[in-house]
Amino acid sequence: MRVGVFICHCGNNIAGTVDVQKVAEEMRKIPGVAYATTYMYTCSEPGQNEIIEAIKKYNLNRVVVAACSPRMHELTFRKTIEKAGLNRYFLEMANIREHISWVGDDRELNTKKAIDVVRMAIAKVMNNKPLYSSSFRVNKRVLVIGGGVAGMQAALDCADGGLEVVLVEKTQSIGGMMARLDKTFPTIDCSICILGPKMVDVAQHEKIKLYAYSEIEDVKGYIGNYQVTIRKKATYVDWKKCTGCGLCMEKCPSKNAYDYFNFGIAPTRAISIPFPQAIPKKAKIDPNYCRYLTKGKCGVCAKICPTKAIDYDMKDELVVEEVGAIIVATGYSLMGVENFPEYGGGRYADVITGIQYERILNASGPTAGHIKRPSDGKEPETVVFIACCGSRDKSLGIPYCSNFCCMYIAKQAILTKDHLPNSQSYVFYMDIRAPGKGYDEFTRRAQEEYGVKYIRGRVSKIYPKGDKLIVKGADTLLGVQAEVEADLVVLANAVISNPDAAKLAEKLRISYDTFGFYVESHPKLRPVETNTSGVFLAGACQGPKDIPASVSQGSAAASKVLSLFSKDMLESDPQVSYVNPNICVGCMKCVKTCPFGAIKEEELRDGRKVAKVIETVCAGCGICTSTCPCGAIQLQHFTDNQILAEVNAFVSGK
Amino acid sequence: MSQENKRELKIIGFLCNWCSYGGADTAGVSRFKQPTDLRIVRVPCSGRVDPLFVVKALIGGADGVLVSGCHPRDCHYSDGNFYARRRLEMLKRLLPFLGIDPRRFRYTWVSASEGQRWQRVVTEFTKLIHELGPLHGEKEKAFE
Amino acid sequence: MGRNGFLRKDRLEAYLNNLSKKGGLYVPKEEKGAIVFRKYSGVSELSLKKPATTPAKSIIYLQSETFFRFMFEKEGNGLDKVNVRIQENMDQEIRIIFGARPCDAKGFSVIDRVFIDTDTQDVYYKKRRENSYIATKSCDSPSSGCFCISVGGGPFDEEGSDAQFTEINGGYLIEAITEKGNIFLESELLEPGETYLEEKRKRKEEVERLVKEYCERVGKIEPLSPKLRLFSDEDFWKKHLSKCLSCGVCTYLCPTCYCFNITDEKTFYEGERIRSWDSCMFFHFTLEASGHNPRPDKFKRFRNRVGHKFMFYPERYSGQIACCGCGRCVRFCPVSVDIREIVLELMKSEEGGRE
Amino acid sequence: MNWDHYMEKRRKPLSEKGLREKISQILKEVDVVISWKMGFDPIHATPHFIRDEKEIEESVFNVFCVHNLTTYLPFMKEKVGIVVKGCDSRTLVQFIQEGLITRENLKIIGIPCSGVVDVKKIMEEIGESPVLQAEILDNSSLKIRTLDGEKFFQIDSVLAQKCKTCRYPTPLIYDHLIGEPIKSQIGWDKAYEDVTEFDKKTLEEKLSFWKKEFEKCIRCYACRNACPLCVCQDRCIAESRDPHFVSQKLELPEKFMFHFIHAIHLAGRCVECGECERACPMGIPVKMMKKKINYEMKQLFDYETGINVDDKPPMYTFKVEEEKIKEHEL
Repeated sequence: MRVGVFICHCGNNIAGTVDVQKVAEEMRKIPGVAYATTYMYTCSEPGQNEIIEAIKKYNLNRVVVAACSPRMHELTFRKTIEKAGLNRYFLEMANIREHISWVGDDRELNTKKAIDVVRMAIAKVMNNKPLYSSSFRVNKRVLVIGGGVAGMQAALDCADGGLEVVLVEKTQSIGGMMARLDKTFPTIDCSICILGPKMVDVAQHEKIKLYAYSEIEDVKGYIGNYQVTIRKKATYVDWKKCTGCGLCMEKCPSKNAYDYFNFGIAPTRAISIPFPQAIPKKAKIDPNYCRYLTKGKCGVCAKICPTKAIDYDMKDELVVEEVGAIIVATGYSLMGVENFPEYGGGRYADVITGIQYERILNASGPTAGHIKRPSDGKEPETVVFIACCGSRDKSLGIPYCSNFCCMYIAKQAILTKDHLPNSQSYVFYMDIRAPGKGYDEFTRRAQEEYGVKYIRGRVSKIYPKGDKLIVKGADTLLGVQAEVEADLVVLANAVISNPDAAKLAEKLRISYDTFGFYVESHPKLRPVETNTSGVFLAGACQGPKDIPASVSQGSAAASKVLSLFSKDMLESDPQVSYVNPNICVGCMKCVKTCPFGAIKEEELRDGRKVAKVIETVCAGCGICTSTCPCGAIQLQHFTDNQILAEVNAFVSGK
Repeated sequence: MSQENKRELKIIGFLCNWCSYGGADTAGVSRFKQPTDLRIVRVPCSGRVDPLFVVKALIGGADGVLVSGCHPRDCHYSDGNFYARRRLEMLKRLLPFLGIDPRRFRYTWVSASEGQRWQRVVTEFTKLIHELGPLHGEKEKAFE
Repeated sequence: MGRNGFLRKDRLEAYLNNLSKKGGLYVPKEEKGAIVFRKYSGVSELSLKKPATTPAKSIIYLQSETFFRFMFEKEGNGLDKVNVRIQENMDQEIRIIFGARPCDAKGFSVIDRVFIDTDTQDVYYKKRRENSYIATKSCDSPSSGCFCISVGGGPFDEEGSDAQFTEINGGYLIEAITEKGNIFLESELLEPGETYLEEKRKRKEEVERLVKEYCERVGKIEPLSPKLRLFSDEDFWKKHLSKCLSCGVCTYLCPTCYCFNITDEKTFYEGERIRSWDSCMFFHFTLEASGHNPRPDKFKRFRNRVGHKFMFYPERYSGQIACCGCGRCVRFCPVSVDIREIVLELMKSEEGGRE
Repeated sequence: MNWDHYMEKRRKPLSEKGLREKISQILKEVDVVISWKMGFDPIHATPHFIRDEKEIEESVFNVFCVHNLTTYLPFMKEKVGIVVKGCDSRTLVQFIQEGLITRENLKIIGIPCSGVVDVKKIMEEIGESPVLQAEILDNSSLKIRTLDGEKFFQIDSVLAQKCKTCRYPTPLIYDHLIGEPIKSQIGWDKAYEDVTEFDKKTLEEKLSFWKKEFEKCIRCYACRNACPLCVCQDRCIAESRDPHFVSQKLELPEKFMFHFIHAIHLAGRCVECGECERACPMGIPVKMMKKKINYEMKQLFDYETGINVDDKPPMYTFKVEEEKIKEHEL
């Protein structure tokens, strides 16, 4: 055994509080350690070359690098020793930076700790075995979950790149939040006008298979080979027949269905097509409001439908799609107005949310683009916008900023002025956050050109007076009470994660933060990857984002998938479990506990039944290893003996 | 554990790679100071931690053992920490029957983002072990 | 040699206290549910009424002993040069065993033939054996499962003992058997024993009669003929051993079993080479590195055990059976496997017994 | 403690004739029937593997039939008939839960049992003097004649520990039942008094208790091999080098480690048949650790081993929300 130990100063990061020379000296005393040295920046190119040369010069067959976290550089150094002709699994890293030099000031104790930790790494590396990854076919189809702008972008980029795409959209039509917007900041160009064509592209792309009004039921498999079960929810309309003529919608007698697309700002019919540009442009019955489905009589739509597309007995349908990668672009939700009682949310009809106002402004919205306030349909003269409703409010458990409210408030204020030249808008805000390109200019225009009055301060309460709403607040800049008589109050309500975000994450085995937003593998360097290889993120499901950010993430995720699929075969991670058939007694407890169904029963020639690991399915968690009573099934690179070696090296001190 | 008291105790920690080990890294990146007694063993998942590792460590000479994984539901392998929770709870309840103070062993959940929580866990566990004092004598181990 | 002395019961404590000054004194002690040989620590724990659960074997032939320790060490700071330092562990302790039974002592003579009376001696065992002094207590009644007489021993058998004491007239008549045995007589606490010899003879006859009577149910056990056909009849063994658990009780409690295993127990860069008892009842006993095992079935393992004790060993050592009839394997077997029954059936089978 | 149900039942001795008839009946359907016969002396029964009609005559059932015969079953290829007492039957249930036996290949003769004796206790009493004759008088006392003369025992005074708190005298699973079912009045917590009592000791007391006990351990593995649920048997990690949890030394740490392994591998699986303890030649209370775990399993998961074939052993499953486990915050 000839171990080489390389201790990194990491500039002063480690050497500052750890006596790296001393550590190296101590390591030299250990039998089996054929070389031990320190280096300023081991991860640097010269640093890595040092290792390669040392391996050759002292013909080392094991390497320990004591530096930063293996989560940071394990791969780097594995490649390094591979260059020098060693199997990459003959590397162990000792984390003496994050776990030692950065968290302790006592040089003496840090050094002592470092010595132990490196010894443990040496003890383990001496028990390491060479591992070789086998390769397996990649199914070059990609699943995109969510048909918002991010998802659409990802789908289109993948499809244009020649991949087959399965696009699953939860609602009746793709388009997502952007389809609901009137104009977009800072250019004030029509949202649907730029989104519409994209939606059509998606619909017409021969490589994109769209499942609208469908959800992910179950995800099995692993990178390169996923089996995804999709639930096609019952629409009660046979979409093969439906032409989207809209006749049913006109004739439907149930006129008070909740309009999800318009965030309930106005009712819709029990059978409906959400908006003119919907894709697919098909009708869908809302079973909670349909008279036939609730009371059993009516059937008007069935009668008048020219293509006899109505099917009241339709059931949910499960289909399985096989894909090699998954892009999650499930977007976000918004806090309901009822969460703001202090603003009369839910009590006063004229206190509405930003997105609802967006629909009122929208030409294809319930008011056909005429600004009418919900209560009496009057055109408002005074409109008050309140920023940060929920966002940055710890009391509501939302410490984060919703990212784009400042901008759309400015936009909506400008549009209000455009629609109603005599109107006056006020904005109560905490800070104006406009970092994007042309953003700050935009908010200034709102104030300077459109005379929008920005008041820095929080609104304390809102109460009705006649047909007006009195908005009481503080102007913290002037240090006076501010009071505005408003006709309409628009709340910039907080962006929150989808209510079922966690459920989906658990199906995909990706992690999510306390707010239900999905966690990327690295906040800076791997923003669209997740810790589950083969699953990528795009758009606001990872955190509040505006359109350009979402679109670029869509493209980013797509390019990740494209590069992943540029190979026909993928290398399987050899850190998987292995069953020694000579030891296995065939109690099959491992089969019971494997979360991935990666272990099956196999009969040997002598008729003995033993467990067998399906390497490509095994994810390398090692639950089986700690389940197996006789140690027959061992997780490679984390075998019992490797872990015990570390334990002994520390506790027995020998 | 700190400048004033340099007599360290042997505390070993088994951390899952995806959450707790990352949490410890986060603590490091944010420079959250901690006592120095703990030595960390990296495992892929808390579900990989065989209760016998804990026993082996305690019998072999450790004064305290800490196991930390992802929060329930957040396991990178979806179920690992659920199994860990049952096995380790079982162990924790068995130890005192053999005369081993259960406080010397503890399992907990720390996510990759909870650097501060990790600092708290390490600090308080180390403090506790120092209150309990060494399990093994300088010469003779507790089980000899 | 006839040297002897009489020890009054009330002097036993003082006697043992003195004896314990001459070396490590090992006596049978009651320990909740078992009688085991432990270092003497006061007469109160002494338990002589029935044979110990574990034979005295383990005092001289340790169940696990360290031959030597070894450390890998760097020479100076030279990174390449690694030396191995070996630290021998030759046990010099004087061992005095008081209160073993004649069968225990007979057991040692079985082991001696293998480890000492050969040109490849076991120095560790030999040393300990030379440094040990054994005083056996003659039995005063047979224990359940005993069959010493059937295998040529007896309640007063002297083979392997340095001295023997008999409980009579509220005391013990101690008789030296070997030179070494004198160590038990060098004590001013003893009275001359001659006067008790007659009494002892009577007792001897009486007890031997008793034991013989009990052993008659078994009859005489003699070495088995290598020609024995039944020996290779698997059904015969299956019939008797289906119930065997293949645990180590019979072998570990046997005064004559001497099979062992040698392992290096190493942590990181130092460790020790240890010799520990092995048991032919264990699967691992014959497990080969290839994974092949010539004795995969428990009945094959037990057949080997019977063969070893009653066929191969006698063949090798002039007709001596490797069994002292202490009956522990019968008495303590969790499923009451009775080796006597099996051997007798083998003997009865047509070409059984001697040629 | 309430013995009435035992006493009352003992007055109705089991007809061994009936048992033998059943055996010969099922012997037609299976390759071998496992029962008991008398062993080397009148107080030692021994497992009896019946492959031939002729062997049936020898089979017996009495207070000396202590062995849990199911221990031979796992991975047995042949079709087997087996005789079980109430306690033994729990093993079968556990086997089925874990899929270690195929019910179809098994024919079960159940015997409602009013308790078996602890032969060690008797041996203790008679000073291991050879037993020449044993008689069960009026089903509640024993007459034992040894070389040193006669001795009488109230059976209840030499009853096996497990029988004193037996909660399942009648087999929970069987194809044929011989004799009248017996009910037990003993409550769950009563059965675990020994555990809870012992747990009251201080840590120091407990540690030194086990040190003393394990000191005696000779690592003969009788406890393990007698255990029906130690499915690894020959592949036990206590003897392996890979993984290398335990060295071959005979020192306390090794012994502690071994007994921890035994207990932890039986977590939520031990059916408390007590074979481990009975098999131990050194009289170590090996069963206690497992009982303690079972006690906790009940507390944590309301799970009792070997009762219901549809249960899942708690260590091989989980709940997303564990009602009873409170996370141990500092």
